[in-house]
Amino acid sequence: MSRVLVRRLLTMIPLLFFVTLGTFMLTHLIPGDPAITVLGDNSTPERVEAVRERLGLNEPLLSQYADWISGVPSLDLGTSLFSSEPVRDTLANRIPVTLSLTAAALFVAVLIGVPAGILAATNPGRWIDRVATIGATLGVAAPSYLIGSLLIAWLALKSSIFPATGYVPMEESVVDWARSITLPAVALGSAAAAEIARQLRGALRSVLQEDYVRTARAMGLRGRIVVGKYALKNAMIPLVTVIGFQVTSLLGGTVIIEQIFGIQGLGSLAVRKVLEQDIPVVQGIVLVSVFVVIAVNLVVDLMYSYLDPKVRVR
Amino acid sequence: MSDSTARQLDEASPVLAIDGLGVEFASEHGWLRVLDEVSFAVGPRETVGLVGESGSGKSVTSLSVLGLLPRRSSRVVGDIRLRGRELGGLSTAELEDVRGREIAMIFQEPMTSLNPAFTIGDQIVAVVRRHLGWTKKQARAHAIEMLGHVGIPNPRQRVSEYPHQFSGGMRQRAMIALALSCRPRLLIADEPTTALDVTIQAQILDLIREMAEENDMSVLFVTHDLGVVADICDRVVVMYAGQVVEEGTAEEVFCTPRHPYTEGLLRAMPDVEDHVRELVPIPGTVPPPWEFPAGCRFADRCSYAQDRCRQPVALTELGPRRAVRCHRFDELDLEGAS
Amino acid sequence: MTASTPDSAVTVARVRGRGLRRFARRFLRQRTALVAAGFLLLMVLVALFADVLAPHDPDAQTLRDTLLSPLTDGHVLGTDELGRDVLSRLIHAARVSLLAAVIAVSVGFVLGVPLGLISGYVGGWVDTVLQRITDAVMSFPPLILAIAVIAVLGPSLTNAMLAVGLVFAPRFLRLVRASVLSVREQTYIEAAKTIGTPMPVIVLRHVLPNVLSPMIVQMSLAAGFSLLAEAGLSFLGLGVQPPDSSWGSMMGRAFRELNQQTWLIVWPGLMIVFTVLAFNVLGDALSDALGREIREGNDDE
Amino acid sequence: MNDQAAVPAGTSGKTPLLEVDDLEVAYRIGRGRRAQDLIAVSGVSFHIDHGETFAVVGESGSGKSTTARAITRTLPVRAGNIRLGGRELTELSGRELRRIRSDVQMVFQDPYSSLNPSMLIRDSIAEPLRVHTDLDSHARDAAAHDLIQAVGLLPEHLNRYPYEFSGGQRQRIAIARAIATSPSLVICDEALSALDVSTQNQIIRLLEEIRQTKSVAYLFIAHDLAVVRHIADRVGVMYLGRMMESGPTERVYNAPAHPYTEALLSAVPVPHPRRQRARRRMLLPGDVPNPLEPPSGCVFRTRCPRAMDICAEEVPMPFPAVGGGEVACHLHTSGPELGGESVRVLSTA
Repeated sequence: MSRVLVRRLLTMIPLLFFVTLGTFMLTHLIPGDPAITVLGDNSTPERVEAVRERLGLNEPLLSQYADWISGVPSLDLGTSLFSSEPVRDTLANRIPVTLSLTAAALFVAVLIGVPAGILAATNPGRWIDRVATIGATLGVAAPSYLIGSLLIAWLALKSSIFPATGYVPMEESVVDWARSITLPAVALGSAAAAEIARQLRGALRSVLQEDYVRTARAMGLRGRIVVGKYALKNAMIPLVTVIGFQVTSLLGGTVIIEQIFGIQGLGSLAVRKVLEQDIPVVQGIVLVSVFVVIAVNLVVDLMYSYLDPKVRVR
Repeated sequence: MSDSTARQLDEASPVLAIDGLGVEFASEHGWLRVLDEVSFAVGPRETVGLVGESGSGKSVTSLSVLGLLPRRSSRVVGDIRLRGRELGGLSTAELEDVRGREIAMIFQEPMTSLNPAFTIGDQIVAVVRRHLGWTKKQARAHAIEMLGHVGIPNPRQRVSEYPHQFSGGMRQRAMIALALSCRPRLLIADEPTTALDVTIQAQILDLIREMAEENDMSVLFVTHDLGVVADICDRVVVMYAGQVVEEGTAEEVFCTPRHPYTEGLLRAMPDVEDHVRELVPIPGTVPPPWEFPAGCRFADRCSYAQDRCRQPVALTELGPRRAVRCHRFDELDLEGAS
Repeated sequence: MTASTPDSAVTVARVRGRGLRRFARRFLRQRTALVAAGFLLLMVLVALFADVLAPHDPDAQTLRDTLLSPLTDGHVLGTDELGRDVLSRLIHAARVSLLAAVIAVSVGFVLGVPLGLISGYVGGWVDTVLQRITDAVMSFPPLILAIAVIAVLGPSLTNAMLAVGLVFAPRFLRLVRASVLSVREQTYIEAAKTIGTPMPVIVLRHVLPNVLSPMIVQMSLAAGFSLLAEAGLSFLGLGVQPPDSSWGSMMGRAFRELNQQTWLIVWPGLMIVFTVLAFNVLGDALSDALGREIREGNDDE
Repeated sequence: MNDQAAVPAGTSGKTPLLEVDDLEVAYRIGRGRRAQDLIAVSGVSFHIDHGETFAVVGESGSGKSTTARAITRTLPVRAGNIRLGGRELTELSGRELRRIRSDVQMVFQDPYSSLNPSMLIRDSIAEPLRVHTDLDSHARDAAAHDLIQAVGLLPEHLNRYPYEFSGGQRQRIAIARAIATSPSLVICDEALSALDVSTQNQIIRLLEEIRQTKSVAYLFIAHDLAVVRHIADRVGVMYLGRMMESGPTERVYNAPAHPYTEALLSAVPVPHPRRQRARRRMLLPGDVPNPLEPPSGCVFRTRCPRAMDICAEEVPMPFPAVGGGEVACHLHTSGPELGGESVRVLSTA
């Protein structure tokens, strides 16, 4: 296991390089001058020059990258173009909010998607399969913000079980946290649930057609054991893959959901900062989300080595 | 005529008696009858070869014995009796008790027939505990014993290895260990050596023969290879296009075939000891189920066919457990293997 | 000649139409796929003939008649917060939404397919570098990558779709590469090499046609996704800019009136759901029809 | 090595069509520091005369298909020589190699994947002509028309796709493609093994017919020894990348000189119950060794019932066998009581 971990960490080095380089290059792809963005169009050349100096824009590109990347390990991501607040501080209290939203959405997705996928796969062509398939097809097609809006309109505005907007941190009150997170998590997680159900159904269907499942049945093992143990373990690899992918898209989805539900997380911050063209903050947000994705992929990889004996046993 | 097959087994009741078995599959052509009036029996300690080319229905026959055909897209009629007990009317749960306990099955592809995600030992243990209700420890000891029994060296270590760590031949041995772990009365072997090299095939055939003798087990051996049949089978059932066309002892079927298709197979089969005989191909191919002729199904490819061969033809009893499905069986003088 | 019994070989196993025709028949048998294809065709027609079809001027504001419910005063789907006819606006917005999908998929295709072919066929360090870059791009959550690009280029429909196309490119690349690798292993490629067919001809005549058919499936699914992405970005105000509008931007504005008129957000929402659904159903049906083609080939005999 | 061994039996001075000499083919397994060379074929020599059928038999992992691919140069040759009509193939590249390819064609095992599913039969058959001749499309069509009839199909089949044909018919199409440029050598790589017996025989007949009308030679790669006996003039037996023995088919089958050949032949069941049950089977223990770590000396010694000390130390060199051909086995050169004289020590009984 630890050997797998070390090998994976080593292969991540080029990945981290490209990812950070890509993120860094954002600033330099920008048409026009960030200094002018900060100061507005009609400022004096001296002031522009001063700002350029402060932002380090006069240095060669490579040393700027080196400068920026050397700050990353100590979480120094530069300062906002506007507020002069360190990017780190801006992000710090928003990261937990977004992560807890993502985690809650993933929880909802797995809770609905996995049973639905199993039921559909084991009853092909029956009503339960049809319902699950139709639900999944609709779920994949329905935008989270439509679901979110409808949830707000029907459940939050017309009753008071769930608040329409806002986020209560878990440390303040677990009950209020749960109330505040339920609707956004459902809205965000429904598409992921649908995707998980679809993929699991497909994976399980194809595993159920494998020769070894026929062997298990020919040896008289009970139907539910054949499905629940023999088949499911083989379908876990594609399932884990899908769940890994879903984290990526859930994280992206927070951008819209936080906006709708008025949650002060990374997503809603990103939208504001994009409109302000506050590049250092955007860079910071991008970097944080990429790191989360990479960490999730690492976990997924480690799970492969647990699930697939071919990887585990050399 | 088919219901008399069972009656003729006078000395002992058969282990498996199949009577008037018919199978239909749902397809884009509607319900397709792929098996028609299949009847034969497997006696105690007998190895019966079920022979035919692809598309003859031999694998469908073997799968239908265990009720392993897809339930929603297939329809099965006829009787399948295991030691006098009708299997057709059993519930799924009852059928599951029979599978693996009384009838076990091994398949063609040893590469894919074992679950890649579990160790060989775990797979055997699960079956033994399921049918015999043993403790984990007992079952594991039994698994090791079985692996040793089928000639896997170092079974104590290999019991906790995964299928991908086994070679093809070893995997088929492990598959046999799994199948025989609860000492079934009947083993259905569906082309178990087709995917293996000849020297490994020889090992596996010997193993199956040995195991059958040791355990008083009957074997239904499905294959297309007449050499393998000659090697291991006491009796032969020849199938063509979803029907039994000839049945008899191996000696009878090989030396005095009564059906032109059997003769054709024998003449087409190359022989490693005999190069003088010219290989004579059977023209054409086995028709797909939606093109089965209304009359004798072999007539289109048969060099002896006459007008009356366009009429349907029934299986005729020639003696105890000797039958042929041919309009002209009593006029033809067919050539057997020499 | 008689020896090889030609008459027997002549009875071709089964002849049930030619390749494309058989594919078409199989596809047509799937009723839902037909409905989906019909719906998409309808949408294209609606987008093309929006001017003729829309009952009202989409931009005509009637401040007296704001936020009308459906079926009032000749507004079948009601009016928006500025009193504009919702149906007419939906019809015009179809243009932007569909165009957005086309742009994004094209960007993804133009970037991803050639690179995928190169990556799969050339292999070696070129492949390694391309794969690492692909890994990197795929590590960005799609919407985050899109808004990062928009942060740089500024909010506009074209920029948003460039960004979404950039999200697809590595996925297309991966898919093309994977199918190149699997096609490369096919015996007919080896057969072509044995014949002496020059490499570029092998790629063009043997590899490309067999790689592109799975791509069609992916393009249909990608079209659905880009429609969703465009709608999401426009919902946030980062996509299409006024006075143009797409279904997504209509939803964005409707969201602000949520507590007064729920219908307003439902209509464009439904358009998005149906269109994405149609693309997905179409993609699944195509993959079924193609997939079975291959599978059936293998269990003939 | 005496002079007799250097001139293989049956050549009688005339240049053979194909000469393979001391062929070695290796694959690279893994990447970077973990990389290892798998020697798939080593020290393999044989020749094929004009119009002759030479069969190479062996089990999986014997290197028989690798040998075929080395001859078509779709795999790199590490060492040795391959001469076609006296011309060295291993030194050719690019255009010259492509030209010579019209003279060596191949029919593959899997009739389902050897034809491009998205190409009309017409184009598949005409592909060699397109590459190697400057015939226009009309002339190519006419040729395809003739070719499809030559393999027992109908001209109307030219306008169909591969999936519309059965395995046997596809194999006919593949043969039509292979003989399009009138090659002097056609390599059949397990071309019969995916087919049913009756179809197999139809294809055997077709190949025989083509051999007579077009005077082509066949290199027949197969694992089915029974089929090979019926079609080959001479046969070579391979095991773990090496040629164990070769010679005229009758001699090899009636009087196998190598223990492996004997075991292999005894393992093939004959389709006759009485004869089959009377046969003595020479069972080989265990499995084929890992080709990455082949046994020292003779590669067969770990499973050989007649292995001696020397077998672990020295690689046996080809030695003329009684009745024709060669055998690579120490029994014939260093056997306990043979004193270097080659005799028939094995019998098929």
